[in-house]
Amino acid sequence: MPEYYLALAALLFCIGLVGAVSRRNLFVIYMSIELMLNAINLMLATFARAQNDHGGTVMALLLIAVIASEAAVFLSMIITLFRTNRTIDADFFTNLSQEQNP
Amino acid sequence: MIEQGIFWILTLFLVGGSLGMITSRHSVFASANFMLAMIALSGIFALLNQSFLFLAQILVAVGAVITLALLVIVSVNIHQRYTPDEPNMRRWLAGVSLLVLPFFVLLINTAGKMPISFKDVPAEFGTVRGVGATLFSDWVLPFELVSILLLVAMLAAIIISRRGGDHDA
Amino acid sequence: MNMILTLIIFIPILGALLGSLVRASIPLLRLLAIVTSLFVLGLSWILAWYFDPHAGMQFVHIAPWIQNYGITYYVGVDALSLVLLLMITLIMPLLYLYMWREKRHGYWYNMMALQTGVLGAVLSLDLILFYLFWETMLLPVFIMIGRYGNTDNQYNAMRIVVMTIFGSMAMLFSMLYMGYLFFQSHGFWSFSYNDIASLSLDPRTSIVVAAGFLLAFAIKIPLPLFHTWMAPAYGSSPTPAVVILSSIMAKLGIYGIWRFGFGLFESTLEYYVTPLIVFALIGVIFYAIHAIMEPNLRRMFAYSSGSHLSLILLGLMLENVYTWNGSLYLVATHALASAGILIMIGMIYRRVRSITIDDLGGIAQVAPRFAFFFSFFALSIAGLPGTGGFVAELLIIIGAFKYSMIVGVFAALTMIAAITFVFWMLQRTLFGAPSTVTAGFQDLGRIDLLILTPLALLLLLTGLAPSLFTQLFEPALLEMLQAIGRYR
Amino acid sequence: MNQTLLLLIVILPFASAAIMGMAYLFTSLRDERIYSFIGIATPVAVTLFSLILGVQMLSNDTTFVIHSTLFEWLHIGEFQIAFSLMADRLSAVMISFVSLIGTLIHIYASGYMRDDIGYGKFFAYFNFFLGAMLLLVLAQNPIIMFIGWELVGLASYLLIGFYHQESGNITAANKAFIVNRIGDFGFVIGLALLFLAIGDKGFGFDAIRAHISLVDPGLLAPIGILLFVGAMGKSAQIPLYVWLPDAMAGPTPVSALIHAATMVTAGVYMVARFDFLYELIPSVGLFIATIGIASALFAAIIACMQSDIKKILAYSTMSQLGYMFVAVGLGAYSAGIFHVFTHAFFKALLFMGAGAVIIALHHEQDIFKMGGLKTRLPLIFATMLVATLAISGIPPFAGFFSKDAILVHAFAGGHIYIWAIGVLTAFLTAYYMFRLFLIVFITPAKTAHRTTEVGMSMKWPLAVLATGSALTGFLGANEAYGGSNLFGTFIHLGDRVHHVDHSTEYLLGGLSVAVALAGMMLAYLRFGKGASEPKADTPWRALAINKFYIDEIYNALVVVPLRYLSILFDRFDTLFVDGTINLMLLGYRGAADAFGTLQNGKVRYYALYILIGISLLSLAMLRMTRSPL
Repeated sequence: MPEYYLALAALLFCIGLVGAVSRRNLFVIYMSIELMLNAINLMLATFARAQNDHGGTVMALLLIAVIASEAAVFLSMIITLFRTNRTIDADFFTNLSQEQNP
Repeated sequence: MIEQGIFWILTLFLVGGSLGMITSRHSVFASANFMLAMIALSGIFALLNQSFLFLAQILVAVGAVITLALLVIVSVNIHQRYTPDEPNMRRWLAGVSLLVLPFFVLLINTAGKMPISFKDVPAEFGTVRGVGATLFSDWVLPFELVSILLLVAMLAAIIISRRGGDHDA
Repeated sequence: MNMILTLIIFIPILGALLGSLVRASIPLLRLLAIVTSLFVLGLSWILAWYFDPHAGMQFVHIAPWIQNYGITYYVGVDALSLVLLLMITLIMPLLYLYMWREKRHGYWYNMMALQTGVLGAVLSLDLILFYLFWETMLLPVFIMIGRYGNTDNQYNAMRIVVMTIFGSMAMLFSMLYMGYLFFQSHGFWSFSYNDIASLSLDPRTSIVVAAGFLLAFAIKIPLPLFHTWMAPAYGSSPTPAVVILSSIMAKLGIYGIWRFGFGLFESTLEYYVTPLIVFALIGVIFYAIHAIMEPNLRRMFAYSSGSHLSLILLGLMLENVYTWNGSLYLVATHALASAGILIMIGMIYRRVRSITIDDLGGIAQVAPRFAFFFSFFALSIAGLPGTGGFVAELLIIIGAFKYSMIVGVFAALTMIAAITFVFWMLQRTLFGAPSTVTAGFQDLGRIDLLILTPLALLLLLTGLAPSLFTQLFEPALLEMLQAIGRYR
Repeated sequence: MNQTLLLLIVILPFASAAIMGMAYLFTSLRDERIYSFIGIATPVAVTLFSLILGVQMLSNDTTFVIHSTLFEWLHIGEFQIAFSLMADRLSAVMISFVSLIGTLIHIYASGYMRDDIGYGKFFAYFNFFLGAMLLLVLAQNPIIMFIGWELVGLASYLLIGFYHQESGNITAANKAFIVNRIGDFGFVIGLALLFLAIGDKGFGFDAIRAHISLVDPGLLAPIGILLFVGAMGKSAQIPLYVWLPDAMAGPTPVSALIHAATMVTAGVYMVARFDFLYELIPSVGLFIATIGIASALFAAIIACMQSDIKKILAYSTMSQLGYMFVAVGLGAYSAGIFHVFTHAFFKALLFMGAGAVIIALHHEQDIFKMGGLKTRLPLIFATMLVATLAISGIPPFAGFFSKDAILVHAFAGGHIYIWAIGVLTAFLTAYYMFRLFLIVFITPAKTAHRTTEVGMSMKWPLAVLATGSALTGFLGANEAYGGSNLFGTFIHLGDRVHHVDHSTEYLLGGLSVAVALAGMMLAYLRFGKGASEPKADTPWRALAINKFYIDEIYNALVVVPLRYLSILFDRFDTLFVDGTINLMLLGYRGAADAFGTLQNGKVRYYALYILIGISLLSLAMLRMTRSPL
């Protein structure tokens, strides 16, 4: 039975990965990352259940806190980026590129 | 048996919601789908006897985070013209999925080989009391650190969103 | 007394540091450079005075440096490095005098750093230390060419650095590998010259390792096919850098083969002797012919110095007492002559802003003193008797005949090789009617004479009484040859 | 005392050259009197010293040699060369007449060069040349000799290019130096081989003489030939003669001193110096004699068709040098040196006379623009007549005795062909010399021209030399002519002796005089009444006028290919060597561009690259976990 949960977690993680890599909408990217983190949470919970150990649960709890802080920072960044550039297209922000650097 | 049935139903929602999230073009639809998935996930936690986690997930992930996200979506007033039209979205999704496939297979393989199984657990398991006991005995320092992290994240959120305002000034 | 070498190496860079700390003005910087270089010159003469030609490595100073890997600060001087040391310390003050009116601070700092680099490379006996100085001397040259040079300077600076670093990387790998082999056989690390020399390598490894060293030195010299950085770099360097390139750094390539090639791989080197002799012979002729039609004076003397360095290498590779002495003597005398001629080419450029031969002509009429010195240096490059170059070439030719008849005939071609372009060049530069460019050519001033007279006198002295100089190194070279079984 | 004199003989000219050179370069001193005083005092002193030495030679026996070592020049292994000088009878004779004629020419030059801007420079060069020549002659070992040998070449370069504003003069100077250097190339190889053979026993001439028998006989011939190659360059023999005619670009005293009287005879001297070596290899001697006689004939033919007074004399010099090489090649060393000796007088005289004519006619050198100068320059006419008779071999002038000695020796040695060509050349010599003489002095001029008076300082050296040309022959006259070959006895070289009875000698002498007279007659018949420039109307004549196109051939075979080769090498560099490097560079740059476009700044692409990595890693891990199955 636990392997189903683990497989589910793996599936969620991979969906999140696909979403984070292939989408350009910053919101969707954000949520994909959330999804990946939650997949980890699921794994932790499964292991805690299988081992009868609260450590995993606690870690998952802490991870939820991390997710929350990540959400705060990410969302505020989206707000800022949107305010300055009027877009939430990830491909619009190309400051890392070698050509466009002033 | 019922457990298994619930598991499959929740899985259906969870996977469906996730897929819907990454495939929907509009931010609001995406977050609605995501909310669905998160609720399903908290159900899965409940299935795993993690009642505290279930609560936390509902409260934080669904209640706080997604609401926050929706709030942001609404507050920045994302109109269709501001969201990218992503003409090659399907192609990208398909291609990236193909790339992810080996990794997924690897994960499934590993998961299948895990030498673990569910046994009966004490009634304490996963309850607020049980988890709290562990949290405040063995995990105090991480817990405090996470609180600092939250504080820092809050400050960061405030500063970033404030600074952005006069960026183009 | 054993600090003397350390002083010699580091005083120039200390001068530069002092200058940068007090943000020295140009006159102060000039004073610093000249005083430090004269001080170093004095020290090196003291050194030469106390130097015993029969005693091998002297004035040795060892201090631990990076102990984990057995890297030491290890300097010493023997006859071989003494010759180079004296030559460098003599040329440097003259270059500073040449730079008298130079207004750019970086110029002075770079030259002082360069002096430390070349002196360190000559004197260091730890492989890693040598490598360090070997690269240290490249950096200022890179900056000098790139920053203060002309015509395509940045491209050419890049070119010289990339090509020489390509070689020195190979050398570094060889060095590290040898250190590692030493570690394997002895259980502790050491990169000191003596330790590495005591290492007995199996022939196969040794051939490969030696190749790394030889590649670095072949590019530095440069041998034909490794030479295309040379003419462009000479063409676009400022004069002091080009003097150092030709008179000092190229000679360090020879020195490297002498010190490390023969010191570390004397038995392996025999696999390389024949190809290197062929390369050297080709070089002597190839560069000389190449120089004939070269329109730019500085580039012409780049090829000329390539030809001479090939001859020096030839002498080195023939491994007998005449050629070795001839080669070492040629190292010194060619350094003097080429320093003289390149400085004078710099003077031409200063005066008329052109060193294209077609623009010049008739200098002898408007500036007889200039013409006198210029033709003197040009003729000493051509190996005229009465200058040191003749003695050295004679020795190399005799030694080459001792080695084999064919090599001898080719080596003797050097008698003709240089004059083919030198005389035609003199004709078009100094003689004939003055062109519009050279009509107002100023004759040598007091500082110019101060720079050129020591060089000219010394060249004359090396030609008239060579034994005065050869006695410094002849016994040591005999001993080295005996050690590798090439004498008696 | 003697040693100091010996040293002074060499050092004084160099010192005065240095002093005058420095004074000329670095001070504004331009007073001609000072330069001419120093410039003339030095050779006078040197002449005195060498005469003192010569007198001592006379009063001592033949083995009397003065040695003087200055310092150890070089000591490398067995290569031990002392900077030392040696005067034996041969070198004493050489320095005596070199310095004597040098003195005369210095005096002459002090007049000739008057009002020239480079007066001081000229005397500095001149003294430098004298010092180098004396060093060459007095050297105790071949290496020091070679130094002198090269330094006279340098002096010659400097003096030919004296008027350096004319690019053509410099071309001539370059040609002289380079051709000489090609000869020296052979010379050095010869020296190196000689040293490697016996140098470890010492490398002074006496040491070489003592040990020459130790040299592998197979090696002797190459050494002999290679040393002679050096002489070919210096003494302008086929094929390295091309520089000599062009060298006439220098001032006339230069031509007289360097390119007629002294420097060009250095090759002959060198062969005589190595007489012990050439004695062992008669075949090489024959080779030398052949080259010599060929040069003699060749030059004489060209001289017949030239119109530049100095060029004619230059070719005649080459021709006479050919005779000298015939002598030393066939083992008649003293006869060869004797011809050097007499030739120095009359050829210097000819050149100085020509120079005086040129000065008198305001730098006119074409003989066909001269004429009828007999009355206007009587002294020059008289002295030139003496010299012309001497070179043509008319007794009792000097040239007859020396040339006859050579021809008799060749005949007696059984080398009939060489003798026959020698006689033919003698005929041509008389012809072209009288052609010159007649056209310049006798034949009435077509155009009238003003002449200027020639100064005293230029006149009386001519008189002294004329006396010498007339009388010195008797020094070497042998028994047949009532003498006792004083010169040959004194100089005491290892001659090959062929006995010739007096009747044969009279016959041969008479024949050559007859031939010479015939040449003179022919010249008179053709040019006595009127002269016109030779025209290249037949192919043969064109060939001779154009000097057999040798310069052009050398140019096409050596100079032009070298230049093209140089350009070719440059192309090779840029195309092949740099091309290879640039190709590598192109590869790098292409790769960099490719990777650069990947770096587009879009985050999800970067994530994609990571993902590709993850994917590949996963595939690899999957393979690894499966492979054991």
